[in-house]
Amino acid sequence: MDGSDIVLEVKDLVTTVKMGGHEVRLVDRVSFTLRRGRTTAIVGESGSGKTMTALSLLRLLEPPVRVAGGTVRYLGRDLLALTERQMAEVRGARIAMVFQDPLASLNPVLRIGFQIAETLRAHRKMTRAEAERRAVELLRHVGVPDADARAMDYPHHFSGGMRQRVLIASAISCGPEVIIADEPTTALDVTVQAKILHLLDDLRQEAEASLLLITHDLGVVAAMADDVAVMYAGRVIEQADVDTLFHAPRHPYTRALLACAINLEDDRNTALEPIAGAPPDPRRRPSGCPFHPRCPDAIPDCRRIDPPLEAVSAQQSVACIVAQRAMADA
Amino acid sequence: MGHRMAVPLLIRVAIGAALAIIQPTATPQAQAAGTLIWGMPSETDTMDPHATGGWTTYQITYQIFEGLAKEDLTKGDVPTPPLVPGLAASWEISPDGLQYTFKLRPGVTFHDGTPFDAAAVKFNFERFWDKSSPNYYPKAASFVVAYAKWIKGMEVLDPMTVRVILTAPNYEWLRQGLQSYGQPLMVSPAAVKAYGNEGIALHPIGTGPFRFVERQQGVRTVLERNPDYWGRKAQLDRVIFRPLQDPATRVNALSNGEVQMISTPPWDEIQGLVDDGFKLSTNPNVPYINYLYLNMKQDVFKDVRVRRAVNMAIDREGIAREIYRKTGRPEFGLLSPGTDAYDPGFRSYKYDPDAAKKLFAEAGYPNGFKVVFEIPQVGTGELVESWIQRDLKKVGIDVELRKFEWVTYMGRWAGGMGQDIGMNEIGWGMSTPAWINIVARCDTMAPDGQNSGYYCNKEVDALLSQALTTRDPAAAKALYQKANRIIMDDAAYVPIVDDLQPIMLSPKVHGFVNPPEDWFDLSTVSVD
Amino acid sequence: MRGFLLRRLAALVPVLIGVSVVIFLLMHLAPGDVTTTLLGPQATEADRVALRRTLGLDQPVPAQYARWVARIAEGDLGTSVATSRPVAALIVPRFLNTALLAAASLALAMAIGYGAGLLAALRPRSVLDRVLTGVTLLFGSTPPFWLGLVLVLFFALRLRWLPVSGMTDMAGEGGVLDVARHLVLPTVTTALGPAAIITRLVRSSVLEAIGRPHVRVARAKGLGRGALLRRHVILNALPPIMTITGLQLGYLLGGALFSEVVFAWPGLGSLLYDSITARDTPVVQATTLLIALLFVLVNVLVDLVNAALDPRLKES
Amino acid sequence: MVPPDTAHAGVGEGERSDGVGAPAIPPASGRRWRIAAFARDRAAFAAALFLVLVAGAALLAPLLSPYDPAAADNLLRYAPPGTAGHLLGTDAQGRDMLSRLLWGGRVSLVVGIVPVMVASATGLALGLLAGTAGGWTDQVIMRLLDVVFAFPMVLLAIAIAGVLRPGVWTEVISITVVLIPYVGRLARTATLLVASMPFIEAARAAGATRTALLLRYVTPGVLPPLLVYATTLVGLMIVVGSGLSFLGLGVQPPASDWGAMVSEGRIVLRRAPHATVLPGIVIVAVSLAFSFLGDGLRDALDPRSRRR
Repeated sequence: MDGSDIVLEVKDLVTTVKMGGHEVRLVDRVSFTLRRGRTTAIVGESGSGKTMTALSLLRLLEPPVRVAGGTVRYLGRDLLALTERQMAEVRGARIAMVFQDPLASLNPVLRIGFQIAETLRAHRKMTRAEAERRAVELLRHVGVPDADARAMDYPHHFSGGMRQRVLIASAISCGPEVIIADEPTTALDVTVQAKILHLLDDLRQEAEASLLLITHDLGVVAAMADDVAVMYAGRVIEQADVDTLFHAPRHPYTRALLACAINLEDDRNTALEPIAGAPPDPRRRPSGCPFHPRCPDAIPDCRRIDPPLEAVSAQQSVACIVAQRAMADA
Repeated sequence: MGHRMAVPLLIRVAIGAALAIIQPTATPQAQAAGTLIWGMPSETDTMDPHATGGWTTYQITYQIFEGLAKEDLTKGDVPTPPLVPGLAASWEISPDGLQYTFKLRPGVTFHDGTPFDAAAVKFNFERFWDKSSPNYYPKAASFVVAYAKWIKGMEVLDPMTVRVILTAPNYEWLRQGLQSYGQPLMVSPAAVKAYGNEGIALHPIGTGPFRFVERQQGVRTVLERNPDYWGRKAQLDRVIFRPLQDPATRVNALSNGEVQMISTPPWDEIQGLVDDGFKLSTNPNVPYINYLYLNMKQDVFKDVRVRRAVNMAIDREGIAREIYRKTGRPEFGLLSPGTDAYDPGFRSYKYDPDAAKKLFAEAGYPNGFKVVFEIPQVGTGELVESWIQRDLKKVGIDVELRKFEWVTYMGRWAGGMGQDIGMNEIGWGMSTPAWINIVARCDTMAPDGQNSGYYCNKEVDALLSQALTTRDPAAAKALYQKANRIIMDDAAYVPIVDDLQPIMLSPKVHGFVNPPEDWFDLSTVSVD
Repeated sequence: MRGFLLRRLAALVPVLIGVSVVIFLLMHLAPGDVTTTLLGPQATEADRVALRRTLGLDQPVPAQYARWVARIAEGDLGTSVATSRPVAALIVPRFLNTALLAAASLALAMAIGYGAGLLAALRPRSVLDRVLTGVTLLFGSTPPFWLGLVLVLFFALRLRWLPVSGMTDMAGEGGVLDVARHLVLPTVTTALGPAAIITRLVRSSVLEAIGRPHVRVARAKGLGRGALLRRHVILNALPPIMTITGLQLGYLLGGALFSEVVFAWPGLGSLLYDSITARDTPVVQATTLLIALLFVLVNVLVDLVNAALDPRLKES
Repeated sequence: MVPPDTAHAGVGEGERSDGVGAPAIPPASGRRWRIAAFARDRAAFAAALFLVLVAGAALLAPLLSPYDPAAADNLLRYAPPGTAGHLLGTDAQGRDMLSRLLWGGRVSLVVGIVPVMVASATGLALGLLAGTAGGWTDQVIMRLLDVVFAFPMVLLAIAIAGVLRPGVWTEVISITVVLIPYVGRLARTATLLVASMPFIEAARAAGATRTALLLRYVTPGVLPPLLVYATTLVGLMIVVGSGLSFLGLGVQPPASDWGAMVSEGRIVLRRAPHATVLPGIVIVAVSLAFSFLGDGLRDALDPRSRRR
């Protein structure tokens, strides 16, 4: 995988929040890359900083939360260095985002058609009529029945699933190269989840865009992702292509996560093993490796050394001294 | 089809407009030549002289209407306003005092051009007196009752002569027709026929030195000079009467040149205004005594020693000096100033709290008693009422002040004090000594008169009745003063202070006369 | 929308009836009746009884109320007892004066309130926020009649810029500029109370709207700051703001009494105050009904505006 | 001035807000009164302290005030602050300003607090009833509240003064009657919001009786915004009370309250400014303190709003 197909490269991203006088790190030196036409998933428990990472890419943070370091290169340009006006031109046009809670993500007092046309007119020279017509086509394209009439309705006339389709239509309206989807289906019921995920995947392939999928559901990762980054306590603790990760997880946390997931293929009715303890509070993060208090393989060094993310093979990197040492010996 | 937002536009417009207005225009209002603007303490009620009772209203109607006889209010240094011919050039009173023959003034017309003659006089008398006449107006009759109840008959001798026959001799009868509560002034019959009894109040047509222009209720009432007036013509082009209830606003309007004259200025602001160059005008004989009634039906006040003690316990001089300053004078009797019967030297009780305490003890109240003192919202004011409360507290009398809104108070005062009420107060008087009848006779006890404290002394009634029928003013004066002495010996009333009717005038006002009456003749006034 | 309007108007009727009944009873319970003002204290009891009969005051209260409502239905507001003038002729000019003062005060209050509230909300917890909120709160806590007098002392008596009393220059010919000059101080005095209230609400309403998820989504769509603020923040913040503005207008109709007394502004409030003290029942009733009617109509208007702004309201 | 922003007590969350700005309902969990949060909010804490001082001074007026408030010394009328023996000077009748402020405080605080408490209790009851009963009861209560709502406050006070007598009770009654609809509406909106929350359905499913539901579940949800609103109202009602004194409808001599002192002194503002400025400042300070206290309470009770 040479560098030419890299669309988005995030290096040592740090995002902090000002709490009681000192800066607390929510995202701690996160790095990953997005390749053209591929889906990268960021997975982790809630509070691991994955949503914060996504919001940092598009600089959608409000005080007291802010991006404190690192670079986000998109087609060679560092987004963090852009002015607010330049960033506005990127948002929605080049990098679009779909959010988690469809119920609250649409403006309740504006018509659906208008809210999609609004995105088009923000980036394209279009008359209102043209934008509205395009909006209806987009609605039809994302599977909203009777799009012509429904465009004139208001958000509260739509179900959760339908609203997510509207948000997706709005996101893809300007043909973005990158779509960030922050837990797009978590708030939906299971039957609708699959449809939305398929829709996202089809649209991504159609536009040859790359998808950054934020989720805590390993099932979704398995179904959708090409590459995966596992986050814990604000850091990426393991990164690999999806097959390597599922079949040869190196980091104890990743293995624990996989153990929690129901594996239909496996006929043994093994009991699910919950991970003891809970993710650390960002204000009182443990020294050394943040996972060591809950880590079954922890060794004394884990408490001292803060493990960097190191490549252990062409497709896999891990931030765990025990794993790194094991690889070195083998 | 996004929503066009007007909010930011609205903000810009509002701020822009507000700024545009505030640019300074330093000159005070341009002053129309010869216009007097008078800031008054309250709005006046209807301008029908037969059917109104307020002093402030007469301050306007006196300029528009005239009676057969008139009080000359152009003289300030006289004890009582001289009675002079008005629309009657002259009149004769029969020896038995029962017949008044009026020779009417020729060549006088009403403001609407209709002639003034005996027929007009007959129409007016029928309106407020003659129940059998179609022109009879019950409301007028009830207001003009003090004058009309003496009339037995009335006849037109010739187009310019009228005779009135009284039921009994009353040598204050003419003067009683020029007091508050219904004045029998001459209203244009044509106007009454045209606008009706109620409508006349909106179209007051009289014969006076000023004519009615317009009224905006609560804003202003405008009069203009009557060029065809039979007597000395007014100097002012126009007079504007403005109700300004709030005392601070009245003072500020005067300082800012928006009015040239205000009445009832707050006492404590007078010195400040005088220092700023404004003129203070008062009159020592204004018929206006502030006095208290004592409830004779209450056991405690049945004992004359208690009543006398109350009179001794209140420091009248202190109140006049400290609160009224140059606009009030201590009063010791119940004869109204502004009358020839009034004796400024009359004294009754000296301020002597110790003697008062002894008297209370003697009467059986060594450690005092509790008394309820009812007061109106716009009476003498809290300064005087709390002073009286403190003075009585010093001699052991615990006074509870109960304040009522004006109309409610009038009802309770006119209806007579209830059993639980010890004292109430009023500020009143008339430029006729006969006023004392209304407040101190047995047969004018409330609710059939204003004797709100139920004081009754047969000897006083006899003296007052005799005085009314005494033609010779000097003899009548002796009788009134004898009655006054008896009343004050009975100490049924507690006179406090005479209000000298302070008026503040802009230095631009000339020729204003503050007479011994509660209203003024504005025809002598000019404004440069 | 029409159904919505009809329903709201129908709800008015019981309210207005209620108001008219309450004021009718209050005026009848008040001791001292109109005959004392009409006939003066010298009248005998017999005269008073006769007058009460002619005015129909001796009939039972419900009968009097019924007769009064019947006359109102025909549009006859009756004649003022104190000034024997038709009530309508008395009320209409005074109402226009109050309407002018109320409109000017509301405009100023909205200008201050919307401006300060929005600025404060856009920089929460900043120095600007604390200053704006603090100053408007300070003015909101000041007794209006006292504020009026301080303004008079400074702007009128010391700087001689503005007049002290009345609506027009008595001797002058009036005219728009003259009224405008007289309008300034009463408007500022009346407006500062409502301005404080509007500022606080605009601030909290806008802050709440900014925090809503769809605003972040709109930002993610790449919308410019202006469009974002107008269509996604302010539009959602408007309904509660409109409601409170309607309430303040309602207050101004009756509440501007202090300015009317301090500045001798011939409005409805001072007419009401005088006619109650003079027991001029027809005027009191008509004025109260007018103020109450305007107050409820303003609130219906606000509901309509809110329904237009927020479709969910229209359907509820 | 009319009490404000029925909606001010924060605006409801979620989409079900009916646009009239329902009050902020603290999330079902974590509703503990967080004294720590309240204490940290310096302004609210200072306000609370100031109010305790003021209330204490008013209560201890007999001990603290150097003179009898009614004792007048005619030689010392309008003595400016700092005159010997009179720290804050004297008023029109030569009475000691400090003593009158202390004694006046008792009346003014009563005029501020009593109506708000009575109106809050009544308003709460009506609001809860209307909110939970719904249907006809709701409509009748709401229309009754609208009748009082449509009544201009000052008119009601004047009419009541005409029926009773000008005095403190007239002030208290008029202010109470006028406040009930404001509190009633707030309580009803809050009730509707709390009643529609999931934990209520859960409680109902668990077999809670209607009254238990009302008392143990709905009321605790409605109380916080009401308490916040009531606190800010007290300050405003003291200002409104001063307006009634200005119209002569308030407390009667020789007793007095801050409002009466301001309106009496106002007439001679130029000659003796302290007579009206001192009580004016006290009214503004106390009213501000109640507003800050209200804000502090709202933040303490509703942590979500602290973020802003």
